[in-house]
Amino acid sequence: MQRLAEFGWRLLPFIAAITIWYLVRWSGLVDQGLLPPPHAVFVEIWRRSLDGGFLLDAWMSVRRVLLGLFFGMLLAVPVGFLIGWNRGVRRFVDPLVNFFRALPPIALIPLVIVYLGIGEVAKVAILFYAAFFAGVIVMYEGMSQINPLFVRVARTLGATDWEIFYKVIIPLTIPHVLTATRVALGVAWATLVASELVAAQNGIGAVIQNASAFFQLTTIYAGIVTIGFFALLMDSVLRAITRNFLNWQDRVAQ
Amino acid sequence: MQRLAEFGWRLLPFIAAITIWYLVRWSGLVDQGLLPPPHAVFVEIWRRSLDGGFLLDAWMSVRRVLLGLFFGMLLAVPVGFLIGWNRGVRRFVDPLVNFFRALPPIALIPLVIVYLGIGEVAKVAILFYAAFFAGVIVMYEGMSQINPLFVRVARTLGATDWEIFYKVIIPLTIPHVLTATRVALGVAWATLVASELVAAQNGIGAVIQNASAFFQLTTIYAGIVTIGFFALLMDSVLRAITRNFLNWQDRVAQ
Amino acid sequence: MNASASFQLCEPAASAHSPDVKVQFRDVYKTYGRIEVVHGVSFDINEGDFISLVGPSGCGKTTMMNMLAGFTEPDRGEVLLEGNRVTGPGPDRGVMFQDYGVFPWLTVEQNIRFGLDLRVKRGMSKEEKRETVEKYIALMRLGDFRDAWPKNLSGGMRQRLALARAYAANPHFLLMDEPFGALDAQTRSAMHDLLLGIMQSERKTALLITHSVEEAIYLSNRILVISARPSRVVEEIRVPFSDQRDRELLDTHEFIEMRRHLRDLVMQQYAQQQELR
Amino acid sequence: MNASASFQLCEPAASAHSPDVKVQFRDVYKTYGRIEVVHGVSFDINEGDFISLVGPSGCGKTTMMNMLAGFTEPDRGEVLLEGNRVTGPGPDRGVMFQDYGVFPWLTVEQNIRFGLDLRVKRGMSKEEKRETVEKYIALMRLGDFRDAWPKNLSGGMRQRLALARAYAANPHFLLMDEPFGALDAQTRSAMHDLLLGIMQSERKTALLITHSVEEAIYLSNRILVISARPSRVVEEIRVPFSDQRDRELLDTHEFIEMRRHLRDLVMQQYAQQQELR
Amino acid sequence: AGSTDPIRVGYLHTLAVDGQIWTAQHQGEWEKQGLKPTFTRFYTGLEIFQAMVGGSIDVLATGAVISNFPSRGQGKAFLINSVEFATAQLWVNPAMGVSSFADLKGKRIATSIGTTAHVFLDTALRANGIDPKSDVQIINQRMPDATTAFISGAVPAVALWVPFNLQVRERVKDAKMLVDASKFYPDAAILGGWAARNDFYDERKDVLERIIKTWLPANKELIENTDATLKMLQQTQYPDVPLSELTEQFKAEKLFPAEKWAEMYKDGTVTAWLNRVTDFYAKIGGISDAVPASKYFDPSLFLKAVG
Ligand SMILES: Nc1ncnc2c1ncn2[C@@H]1O[C@H](COP(=O)(O)OP(=O)(O)OP(=O)(O)O)[C@@H](O)[C@H]1O
Ligand SMILES: Nc1ncnc2c1ncn2[C@@H]1O[C@H](COP(=O)(O)OP(=O)(O)OP(=O)(O)O)[C@@H](O)[C@H]1O
Ligand SMILES: [Mg+2]
Ligand SMILES: [Mg+2]
Repeated sequence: MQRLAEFGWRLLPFIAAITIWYLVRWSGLVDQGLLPPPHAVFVEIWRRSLDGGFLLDAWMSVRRVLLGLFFGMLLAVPVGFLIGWNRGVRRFVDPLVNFFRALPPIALIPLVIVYLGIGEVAKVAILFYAAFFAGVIVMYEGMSQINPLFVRVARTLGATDWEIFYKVIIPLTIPHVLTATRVALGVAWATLVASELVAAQNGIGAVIQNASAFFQLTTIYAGIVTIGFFALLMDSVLRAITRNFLNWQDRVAQ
Repeated sequence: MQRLAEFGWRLLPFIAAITIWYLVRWSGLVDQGLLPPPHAVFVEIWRRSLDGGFLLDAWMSVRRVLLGLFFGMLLAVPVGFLIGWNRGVRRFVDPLVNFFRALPPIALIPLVIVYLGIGEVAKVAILFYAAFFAGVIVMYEGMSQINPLFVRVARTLGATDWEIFYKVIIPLTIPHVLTATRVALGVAWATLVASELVAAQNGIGAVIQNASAFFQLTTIYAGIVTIGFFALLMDSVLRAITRNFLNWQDRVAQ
Repeated sequence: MNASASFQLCEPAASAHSPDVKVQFRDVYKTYGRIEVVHGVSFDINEGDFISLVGPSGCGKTTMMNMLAGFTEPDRGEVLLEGNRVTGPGPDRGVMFQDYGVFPWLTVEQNIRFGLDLRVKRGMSKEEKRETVEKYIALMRLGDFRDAWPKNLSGGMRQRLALARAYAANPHFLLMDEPFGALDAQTRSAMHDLLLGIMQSERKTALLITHSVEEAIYLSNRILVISARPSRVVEEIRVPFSDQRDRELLDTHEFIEMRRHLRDLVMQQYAQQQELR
Repeated sequence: MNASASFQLCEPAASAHSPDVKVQFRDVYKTYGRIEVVHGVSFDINEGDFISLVGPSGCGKTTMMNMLAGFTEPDRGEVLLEGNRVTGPGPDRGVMFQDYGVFPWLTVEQNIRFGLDLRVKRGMSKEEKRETVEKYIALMRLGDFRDAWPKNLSGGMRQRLALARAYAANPHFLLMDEPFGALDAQTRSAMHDLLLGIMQSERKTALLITHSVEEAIYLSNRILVISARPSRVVEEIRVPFSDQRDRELLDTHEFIEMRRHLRDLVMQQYAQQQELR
Repeated sequence: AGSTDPIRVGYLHTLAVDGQIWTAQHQGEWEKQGLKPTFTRFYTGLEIFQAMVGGSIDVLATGAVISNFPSRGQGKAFLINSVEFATAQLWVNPAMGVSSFADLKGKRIATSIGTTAHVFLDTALRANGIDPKSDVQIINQRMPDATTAFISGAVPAVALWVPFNLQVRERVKDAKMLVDASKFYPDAAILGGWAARNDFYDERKDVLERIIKTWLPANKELIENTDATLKMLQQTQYPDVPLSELTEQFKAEKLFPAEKWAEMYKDGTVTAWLNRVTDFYAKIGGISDAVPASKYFDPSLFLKAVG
């Protein structure tokens, strides 16, 4: 009973959102042709999933996002650390990071196509780019908020720079790594369509592109809903995984 | 002398980047026709600025980014607070935020056109969307890391919920507001081109769009460099403004 | 020793709420995970009492105070404040925390003023507020640091700042968790006399947690000796001295006698805790 | 009082570095912003010394310790460690901080083990490390909490944890900033005896900052009385008791005499600081 | 050629561009010519060219941009697919006060810059005495967005290509097609066709010839057996597009038998058409030293294949 209620609570926001969607449609505020009804969208998702192609598309996109996110964070974490930790590195890298993180992925597509081609590498590279720059700044800011007392304590116990880094700084920045990863995850998904502009044969972004080429609004919505769904799922998994890393924190919101 | 050296240090990363750019070009790794030389790009910026149009474009883009960022953060801060603060709100809003923040701005353009047209409002709305969702998640994560001791102290002094909110939570989350704003700033710039896809009449994104329609690489690079420049500038201003809000913190990196 | 009427509180306090009983702990239990912290504690605090808790480190004193302050709920039994179950913190009970909780983003002056600028104090005039702040800045000798941030204060100064903030809010009931631990002996006695003065002039009730037996006797009218974990009240000691106390009291025979007695009691608890292990 | 040879150190210490002089403070000055904290302090610490600093709250004791630990640099003058200017912290000087600095992301056991798992201890065998950890868990009586996070410890337990961590790393030179402030009298004496034992058996050097005059006398062979801010060394007191000390010492006439003398000195400084305001 | 040669082909998924490709595949023509193509689908001609320039593909099939990149020295055109006869259309919304060219003055027209639609729009406006630069405001949008903008009433006019006309017709009941590209045929025509990467063109002319030989029978099949072929294409390649719609799209393009093309290749008609579009790109897109069609378009391979 308890669990059922819990489940109901979880669904509530989505039920509310879908209700609003219906209301907007029925209110006649917008041309009905420009806003497919929710059930049509879900039927579309169902239909496309049944024939299998859509699931493959979803899988391709999820894979790309995961790869981009993984490599992006793999680089963002140490670079964020270095910027926060070493004044020389900060001076040199910080301006470059702030320059490059603002560059729009779409504007980079011509360059990516030319230099990296049209394969998976190119697509993942764009997601990597987006994830890296979203993550690195959160990491760096988190880094710089560390209480120096802990570093001092570690030093007096004889920790080397490297030991301080991985025994003090890393644990203290885990919460920030989590934040950074969550931000990067969102940004990576949001960049997905742009990345699949690069000769997209498959992927949800490609499905959306494709549908746009024929103005199939229902399919576009189906693609958007699917992206949101997978993003939500990955975000939940991420939080579940990392929850036990944060037990030591005294938090206002548990 | 000191200040001159400082200035030199600041320029160094850019000089290094430009040098690498030249080297790549000269090395013949990429077709020379595909990578305009830096000086050509700067000449292009200069030429376009002289005839005035480019400055107007830049100004339009800066204005859009500023507006989007402003309204985005204006909403992200209280929503981030609410999610972190109130369990009911969190339950309801958090899943929606995680769903919507992953939706690609490009995929949303048709919807924006339908509901908001193709004017400034539509463009700013996309930037608002991007800034809001990038910011809110950082805010929320920052919120939830607050040490409950301070909340307790305030309660025993008689603070109401609202007083705790604006006298304790807000100051403690200022660093996170800064981080969130910086992240949102980057994301807003990165979304600029997408937002100007709504109807590329003016703005740096439009310049890039139009140039890519004819594969004018020098102009594309000029646009990209300009975006990076303004993003960097705004980021520096933001940090300078907020620096004194953080004096109270004991930070590892000063 | 006949000066102190010592007895053990075993049965729950009378359920009738007499008007000058301010607080009742009634058969309170608390367990954290596998570890039982509070085990059937019952005692009363009367209006105007200055009550001290002494006991070995980690026995559960802070936990008890937190229950009264409204931050923790008992697992069993109840904590009544003026006859009502405590449900949350309130400005009637000012708390000075063991780890200070000085607000790092406010200067010394702003920290002290914090409580005064809240809605609960809207009746107070501006002038009055200013004077209160000035008074405590001076009393805590933080004048040179009025605009300093807490990160730039010494440990003892931070403790004094937390005291100033708690006193300035002027609660009816003061809960203090080792409030003088980081102070040198002289500053400490100044603080003692200040506190006695406040108690006297403003008719407050106070609960003090301390490790200094001397401090407990000097300040309180009743002392509860708490056992090793899980904590029970081992003994209640009534301090027979008048409310007008000064440093000379410390050298009186009664004082020294009482100190010895109390030390012995605490020592027993300590020994017991060691055996438990 | 003839038991203590008291004299004021005004001129810089002799510049020759004699082999058993471990630390030299030479005419050290330090100012934070507008506030002068340390004003021309000079003293030596010899190999094997147990030296205590006592002085009013906020006078600059922690600042001096930080200079020796390598966290702060003097504005003028120099702090020499074995003849070399101190440039940074090192594992030769173990520090127990006033605000503990217990690592919140490690459990009690992991905190104690932290120092042992560092590169500097690679010579130590696994078994030895395990034993050391167990020993301090037992000595600090944290057995029930070996897997607890610091946020779930009481104030005194956190202090004991910080002590355990500092001792377990086994530095040659121990710097302790009010290490026993949050402990009850009994735990405190246990800690005193533990510390004396360690000093004795392992021939360490120690610097202790404390507000307890009694503690300073009981533990040290030399005591420096620090003046009100800006701090100078007002007087150095040599403690004449043998290295073998026990609680009975506290009741001897010499001890009580010396305590009175020291209290008077500190009191004077306190009064002076008050006048300064 | 005894062995099979792998080639990488980029294409646009629209009947006017890939009709022959899939017909040839259905008939097994690629294997017959010893070619093993991998097809990569793109959304704009621009991106195919970028990919080809970057070396990711060898040959491509596209629309009007065939006159853009090669004139910058990137790629060589060697085969013309079709004339984009009526694929480009200019639609206006009378409800917003535009029902003639005269009404367009001072109004906003949405289109995708640099595409077939843009080239056509430029021609159409000039032919009606409207200066595309000063008299109207051309708004650059991706075609789905441009269509959406028109339907939702954000712009009163749109220059589009099929199949976007279907949505417009359906959603904006009184929308009016002002003109389509056929109006300017044969003076001006927008061609779609094939181009090869420069080095590929230099080294593998034999492969290009075989591509042409693959294309020839497919083109023939499309022209002579239209209904069946379209049905097959609908089933295999355009499952989302109803047959009627596909037929309509087919009508919007103009295919010629090989002999007719050969004639036009020879007498310079094709070159002239290409040049006209190239001039447009040179002017609008700021190509300096544009390579003329006579240099980037090589009719010889086709003529050789046709015999
Ligand atoms: N939130 C908590 N979770 C788990 N255990 C806790 C928690 N708070 C306190 N404890 C445990 O309860 C016991 C009593 O803690 P408490 O802080 O009340 O002790 P104390 O008497 O104040 O000690 P001290 O004099 O050292 O401050 C300790 O063993 C502590 O570990
Ligand atoms: N980082 C700093 N910036 C500015 N002022 C500081 C800083 N650190 C210490 N001070 C000031 O220096 C003085 C001495 O501080 P210190 O911590 O050394 O005192 P202390 O003798 O240890 O006092 P306590 O016994 O209260 O711990 C104080 O007035 C303090 O405000
Ligand atoms: Mg406590
Ligand atoms: Mg100190």
